[in-house]
Amino acid sequence: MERLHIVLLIALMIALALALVRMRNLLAIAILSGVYSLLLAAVYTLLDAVDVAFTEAAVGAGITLTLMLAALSLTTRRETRPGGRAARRVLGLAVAFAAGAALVYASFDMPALGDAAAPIHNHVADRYIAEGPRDTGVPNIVTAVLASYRGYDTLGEVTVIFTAGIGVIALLWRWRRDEP
Amino acid sequence: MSLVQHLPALQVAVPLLAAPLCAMMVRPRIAWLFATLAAWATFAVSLAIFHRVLDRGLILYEMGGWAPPLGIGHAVDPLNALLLVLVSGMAAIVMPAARPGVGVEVAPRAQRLFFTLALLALTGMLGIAITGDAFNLYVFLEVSSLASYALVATGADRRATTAAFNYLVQGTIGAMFILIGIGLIYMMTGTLNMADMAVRLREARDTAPVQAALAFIVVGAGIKFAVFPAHVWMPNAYTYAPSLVSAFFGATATKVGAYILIRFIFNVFGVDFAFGEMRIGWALIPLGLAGAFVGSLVAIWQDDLKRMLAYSSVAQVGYIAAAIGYANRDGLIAAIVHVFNHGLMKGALFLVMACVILRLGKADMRSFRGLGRRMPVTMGCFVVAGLSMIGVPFTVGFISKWYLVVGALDAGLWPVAALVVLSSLLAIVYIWRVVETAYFREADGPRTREAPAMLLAPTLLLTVLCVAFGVATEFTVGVAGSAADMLGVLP
Amino acid sequence: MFTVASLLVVAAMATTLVRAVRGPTPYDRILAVNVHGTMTVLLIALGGFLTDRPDFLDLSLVYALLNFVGTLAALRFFRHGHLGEEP
Amino acid sequence: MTDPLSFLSGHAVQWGAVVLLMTGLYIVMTRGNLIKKVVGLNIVQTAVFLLYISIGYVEDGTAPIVLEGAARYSNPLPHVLILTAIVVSVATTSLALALIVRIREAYGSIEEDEIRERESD
Amino acid sequence: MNGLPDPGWLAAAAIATPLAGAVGILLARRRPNVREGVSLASGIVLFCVVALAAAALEAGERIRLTLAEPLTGLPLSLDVEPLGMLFALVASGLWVVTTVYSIGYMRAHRESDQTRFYAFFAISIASTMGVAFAGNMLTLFVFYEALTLATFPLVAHAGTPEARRGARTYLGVLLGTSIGLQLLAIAGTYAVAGTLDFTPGGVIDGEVGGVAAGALLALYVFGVGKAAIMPFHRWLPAAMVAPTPVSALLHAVAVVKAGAFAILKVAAFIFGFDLLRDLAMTDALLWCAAFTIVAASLVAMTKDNLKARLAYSTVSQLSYIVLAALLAGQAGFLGGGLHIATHAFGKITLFFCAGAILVAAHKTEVSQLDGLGRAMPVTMTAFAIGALSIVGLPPLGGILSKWLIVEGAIEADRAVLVAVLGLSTLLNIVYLLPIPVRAFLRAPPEGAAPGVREAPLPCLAAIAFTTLGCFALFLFSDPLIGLLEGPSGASP
Amino acid sequence: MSDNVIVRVVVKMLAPFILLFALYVQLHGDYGPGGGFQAGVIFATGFIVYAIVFGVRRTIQALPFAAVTAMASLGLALYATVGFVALGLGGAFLDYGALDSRDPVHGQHVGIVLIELGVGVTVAGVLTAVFYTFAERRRR
Amino acid sequence: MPPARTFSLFVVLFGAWLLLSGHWDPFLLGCGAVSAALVAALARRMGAIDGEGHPIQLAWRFPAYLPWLVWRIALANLAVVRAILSPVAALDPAAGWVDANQKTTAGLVAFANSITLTPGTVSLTALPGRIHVHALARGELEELKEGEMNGRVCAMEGRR
Amino acid sequence: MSAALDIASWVLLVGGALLMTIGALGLIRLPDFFTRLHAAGVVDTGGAGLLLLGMALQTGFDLVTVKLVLIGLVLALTAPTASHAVAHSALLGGLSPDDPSANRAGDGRDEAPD
Ligand code: NA
Ligand code: NA
Repeated sequence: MERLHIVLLIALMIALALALVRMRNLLAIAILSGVYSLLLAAVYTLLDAVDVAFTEAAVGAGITLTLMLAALSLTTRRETRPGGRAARRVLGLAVAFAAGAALVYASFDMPALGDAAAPIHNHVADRYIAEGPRDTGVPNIVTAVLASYRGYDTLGEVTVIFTAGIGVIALLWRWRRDEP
Repeated sequence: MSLVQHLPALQVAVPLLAAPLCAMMVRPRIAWLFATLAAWATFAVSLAIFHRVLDRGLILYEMGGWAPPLGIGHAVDPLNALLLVLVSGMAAIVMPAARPGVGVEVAPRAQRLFFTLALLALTGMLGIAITGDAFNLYVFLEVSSLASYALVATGADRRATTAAFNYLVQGTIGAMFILIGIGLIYMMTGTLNMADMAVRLREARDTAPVQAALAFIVVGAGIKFAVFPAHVWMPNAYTYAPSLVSAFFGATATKVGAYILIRFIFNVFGVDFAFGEMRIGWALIPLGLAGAFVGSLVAIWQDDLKRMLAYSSVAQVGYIAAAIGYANRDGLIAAIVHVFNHGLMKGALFLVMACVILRLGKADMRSFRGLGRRMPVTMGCFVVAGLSMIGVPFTVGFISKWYLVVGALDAGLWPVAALVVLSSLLAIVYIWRVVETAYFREADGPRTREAPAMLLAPTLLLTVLCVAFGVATEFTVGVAGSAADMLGVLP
Repeated sequence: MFTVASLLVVAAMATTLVRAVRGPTPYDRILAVNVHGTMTVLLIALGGFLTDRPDFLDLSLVYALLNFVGTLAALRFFRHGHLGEEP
Repeated sequence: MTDPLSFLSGHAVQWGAVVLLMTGLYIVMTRGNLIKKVVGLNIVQTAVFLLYISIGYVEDGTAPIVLEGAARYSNPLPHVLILTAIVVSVATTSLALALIVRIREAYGSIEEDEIRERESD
Repeated sequence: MNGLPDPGWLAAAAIATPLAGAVGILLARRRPNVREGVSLASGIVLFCVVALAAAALEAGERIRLTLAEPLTGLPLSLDVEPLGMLFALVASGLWVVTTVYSIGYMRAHRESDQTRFYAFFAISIASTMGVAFAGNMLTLFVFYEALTLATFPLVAHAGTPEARRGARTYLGVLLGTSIGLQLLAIAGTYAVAGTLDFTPGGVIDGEVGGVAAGALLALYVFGVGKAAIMPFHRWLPAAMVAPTPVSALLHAVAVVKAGAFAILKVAAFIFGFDLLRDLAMTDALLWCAAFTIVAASLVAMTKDNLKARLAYSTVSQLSYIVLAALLAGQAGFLGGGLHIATHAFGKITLFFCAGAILVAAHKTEVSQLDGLGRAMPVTMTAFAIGALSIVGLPPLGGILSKWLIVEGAIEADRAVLVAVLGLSTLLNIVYLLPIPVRAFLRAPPEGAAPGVREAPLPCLAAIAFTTLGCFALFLFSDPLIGLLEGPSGASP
Repeated sequence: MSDNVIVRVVVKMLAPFILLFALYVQLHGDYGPGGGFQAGVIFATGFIVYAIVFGVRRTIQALPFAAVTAMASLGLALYATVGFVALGLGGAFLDYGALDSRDPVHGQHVGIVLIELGVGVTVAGVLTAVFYTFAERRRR
Repeated sequence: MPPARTFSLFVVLFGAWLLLSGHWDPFLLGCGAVSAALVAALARRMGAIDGEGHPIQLAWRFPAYLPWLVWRIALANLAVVRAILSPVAALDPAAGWVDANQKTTAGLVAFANSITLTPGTVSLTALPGRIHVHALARGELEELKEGEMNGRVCAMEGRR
Repeated sequence: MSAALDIASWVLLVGGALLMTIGALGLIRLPDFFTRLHAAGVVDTGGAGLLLLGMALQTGFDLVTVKLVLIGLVLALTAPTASHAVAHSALLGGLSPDDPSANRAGDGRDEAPD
């Protein structure tokens, strides 16, 4: 029965995304994109991805929103030139539809949602589930995979956030007194 | 295990650990020295790996002791060994030169962050090149990309910020497409290890998700690789970035995109599927040639020479894309060799720009007047590297072009060969405008001196390499040949 | 039982969103978003029960905390136009 | 594919993700406001994440945290991957916002068209 | 080789000598006398080296050497054969003469950047030697390109807008044709034949169909832009902005002959005469050459500028050699080869004279030369002799090669071509002979500046030498023909 | 916002709890959802909410900018160092099993705790630093 | 900021840790102690430990106040639900000042939040001595002005 | 556990969810910002409280209940504070409880929906 919830929540997300296309008040956009990520967190919970939901909630509501607001406070609150030229709109539509069409095409051969026979559940993941807690002594298999089996990815992930931090500081921190 | 066996891990881990350490070194000089040493150490590791790969073929390394596909592995073969040498070599050459330019452009207390970002970009590119895991590749792709965006934005011109932003947007879309592609393959195979993917894809190949995956990865890598018409981010990014950043990225960044394309097309999907069933050659060759023409033509009209070089890169990327599209041995050799060779020449040319900008503040056509006499060594380097760009014999450019043409002919694509040489003629125009201005027009700007030795030495070194590898090619062509053999194309 | 309750909560969330999108004042939006946050806290908790893993309430707790922080950030921005300046 | 209804419910989440992806792409490509572009980019990213998480879901499974008596777990690997990807997206967003602030300081605007106009002055 | 050095090194030394000279010139840039001394000395040494090599070749030695192998299976190699030896002898011999002439000319003209001038001149000669001794088409191409690039600074030497424009055309056409067409032809040859070695009888015969071979041939003929087949001849008149010594040696001898030489090599050693005779494309290209011969002569008639007229004359004369090569026969090949030498001596004389006139009288137009014969009798006499050699009057060298080419045309049953050659001779007379005639027979114009004297002595010495050479070629032609036909002669 | 008593008092009460919760999430990632990244985010949020109400200056006084940037670096360095230590102890890079030669599973656990700590410290440091950076920038 | 309060905060935090954790092995207990200490120290640095930030004095009598508050909230909920479901024209919102006799800031906050927590009334501004309240129905405002809630919160503060 | 507990928790859950829905409805229906504030109160107190209680009844007394209580505490602390903060800011931002028409028009910084 979770499926109905999931579909409804995704429908809400789509409605919200479409509303974002048209809205011009940037503050409202920032706040609503926080809501958007919250809905997503709920969907993740229902899809059994609790760790991901946790992260999405923390990030979307905690960090992204705050940073967006901070950026808005340093820039502006309204989109003043909405729409853009027709050519750009046509190009945007074309790209969006091309990507969408490719994925919809792909979806016809995709395993259905929740299909336990799908290849991804029967090649590597089954071994994580079977051996992960024993190999690492960690009952949260996500943590086991994240920190140990694919700990190298996580090292990369930390490097990514570190890079962004260094980048932001290098770009915005006022190094000299005379800087604004 | 001896240290030698850990080389593949050290290749990434050394610059990775060096980055946070560098960020903590408050004194700019120390940070720079440290970053330089780290870059050299990384280069040494890459040379050792290269040597070992030539010695014994494929090298595998299991991160965390978990054997792939359970864990993440590094896999080095001649193809990425060469890329590792190129990337870390460029860093080792450019990093020492970074001090004079950075000292002018970046506030003293922020300089260590500049070097940190450079190390991170290096880490990211090496990670992409060395990893055997598709998702891990995406992670390191983002490491290098984020560092690149930030580095581009440190350029002095205000347009650097918009350039970096556009780079970020397009780069992120590209990365997302790659991520979708990886996800679709993962969906059908259950694995993220590229070698394992290749094996398991043989059964799942004719499914719609795999076909879509190929499309997404080609488009995504195409954006990172700046293949026409997805090149839009590149000219501005390389124009307004600090010159040394342009030198490093101009020589390496798009190459990494090419590598991703080659790796996925040939290793993961396989030639038969990619070229036989999906016919991506039909996209790569026309787009590559279009890029070659458009890039060169636009380059001709540029007054800002960094911009000219950036557009020239659009053209060079076009050649690589087209060569991949031939799907034969000579084409692949052309692509791989050109990845390396173009790195050398573009690196040298951007370093020349760095020299000129350091002395004259900008690198437009006017500031080049009479420069042949005032900065003879710098301009000498420009001429030689420029000749290489044109593809004159005795330079690396000629070697690349030779394989580009022969590969096309081997594939029975006479018109393509003709278009390749035709478009390469345009390089004469844009390079020679500069040469003529520098040597046969009188200077009307301020008096100036030759660039400092710290900047001149790497420029000269790269220029010499442009010639050296144009004569002695067993290193480049030989390795590219064995890489091509390994990638399973027909001779 | 959780299903019915959670579907009702989803419906409430959808309704609240209308206010968040329509405004008209920024305070209406922030209020709606804050209420929406409370609903989500409960929905996530219910989701834990729905999927038989009620020990994921940490997630709800996090969100309850962060929802508050977000609301304050938005208000702060409105009053001062800047997050950093002294009050 | 035999039962259209189950096919529908089996792919609805994926299609939802596709619609989100398209919306996000559309925003990125057509909106000139840089903040809005970033929002669009975030939507694109979330769509991809949703796609990943949806393929990791197992019917009648539970979250991949060891539980007495649980027979089936959802696939932890997509979760791990998307955790990493979310971090990447935060990183990208914060860097993008920093760039936007710099752009605003340099040009007095964060609208693409206005920036272009001011560039040509 | 019983203790003697491998004669292959002679070929390498022929390239290295001028390069070393260039280095020496750069080192001596602050002391003009030393610099010119180095230049002259390296010219003399080079000639000796080439002469030694010629002797070795006569003695039946195989002079070959592999320099490097940048492309697998495609080495950069030198392999001396008689035709190349003839070219090298002419070019290196005339370099000595031209150096002497340059010293007088450049000093009298007070040119700037003389160091750059001499250095690139030396590099150009080195490249020419490379072209002459190339062992395969790739090597020839490599040195051919080097020659283009090394001559660019010489053409652009003056740095005036006009010079820059001329140099741009020069480089554009030469690099454009060589990279755009010739390289394609080379790659195509390699793709079908798997080798680029110069092989008597050719390498692509039997490897490829007629259409493809024809296409390749066209790519070669037009791709060797230095052979100046119309419409790719524009660079040659454009190059006349260069100082006269450059025009004299490079654009009457080294550069243009490198083009004609390359065509001869391609015809004989890449295609082979048998294949060539069968190709329909050969016919078409013959007509192109014939057209160029006539059309360039006609254009030459309209030019009042002396150097421009000489340049178009060169365009016309180069097509003689191309035509000779495409005749695909023994006589034609011989004639073409000899024409490299005979035209070289004739044309360099004319250019030397033109330079002398410029230096001494500051005149550049034909119409300004009235009565100049009285002030500069030696120069104008030499001009007359050079012109007559090109027209083909015994006892001057020109008749020799021209006759052999006519013979080749007859051999090939191409009467029309014989007629073309005849017509061309008439046109030669029309555009060349009026110059000395005006100089000697017309009165100087009213108010002409008095005090015009002969050119500096080094110039006159050089002019005298080449003029005598025109006679010598006729009188002592046997060794040359012997060289081309001789035992080691690789004539096809 | 500190002129609003209600907000001021509630935030003063809540901020320590948020920080504690962050540390709880950090250390219980093994057993339930959460881990270093989430903990880092929440930790940073604790400071951010404080800064929102009491101003950045006051927050920076409590937790200086140099300290948060150092945290960012140290966390990443800690992670990489664990990798190197494993390598030094005879395992592969990041092979935590090598951290305890007698009980690899315990080694794994130690390694996981350490690297999660590295993640948390870096994320908290970076996000706080980024927030400081934005907040300290003056509008122009 | 007396050390006693810091220690009290430490104890409260450690208690919260134990409630959250549910794992009672020595390692995690140790972690809990260290965490609580660290946070207490940080809170001290931040100046968050004072009568406002750590109003431990209110906690003792809070249980006595709670049931009454819950009951008030329940009633108020019903009232507001009725208001929402009835026609808009029937609404009679009002705003006005209510006396607040708490001696401490924490007490004032408790009163103000109690007002807000009760549906139908919202505190708009809290000042020492009085609170500006908005009510959905005029009757609610009048009831607040009568001061029962005010008195109960004051009682929770105790006498000092 | 008994059926009675089950029924009780069912009633609490559905009741709480209904209160949430009604609160949301109020958010839509009520005419201006200040009246909407009270609808939010229903969601934060009645809705959240009943739902938490209903869930708590489902689990008996264990760690889950503790966490539910903690959530309740946090909500009880933050929800009114947030409502108050919004209201206070609105007041400072120019909205007036005495002139509802002004509140519908907005404060000039944020216009009608786009
Ligand atoms: Na975890
Ligand atoms: Na209330």
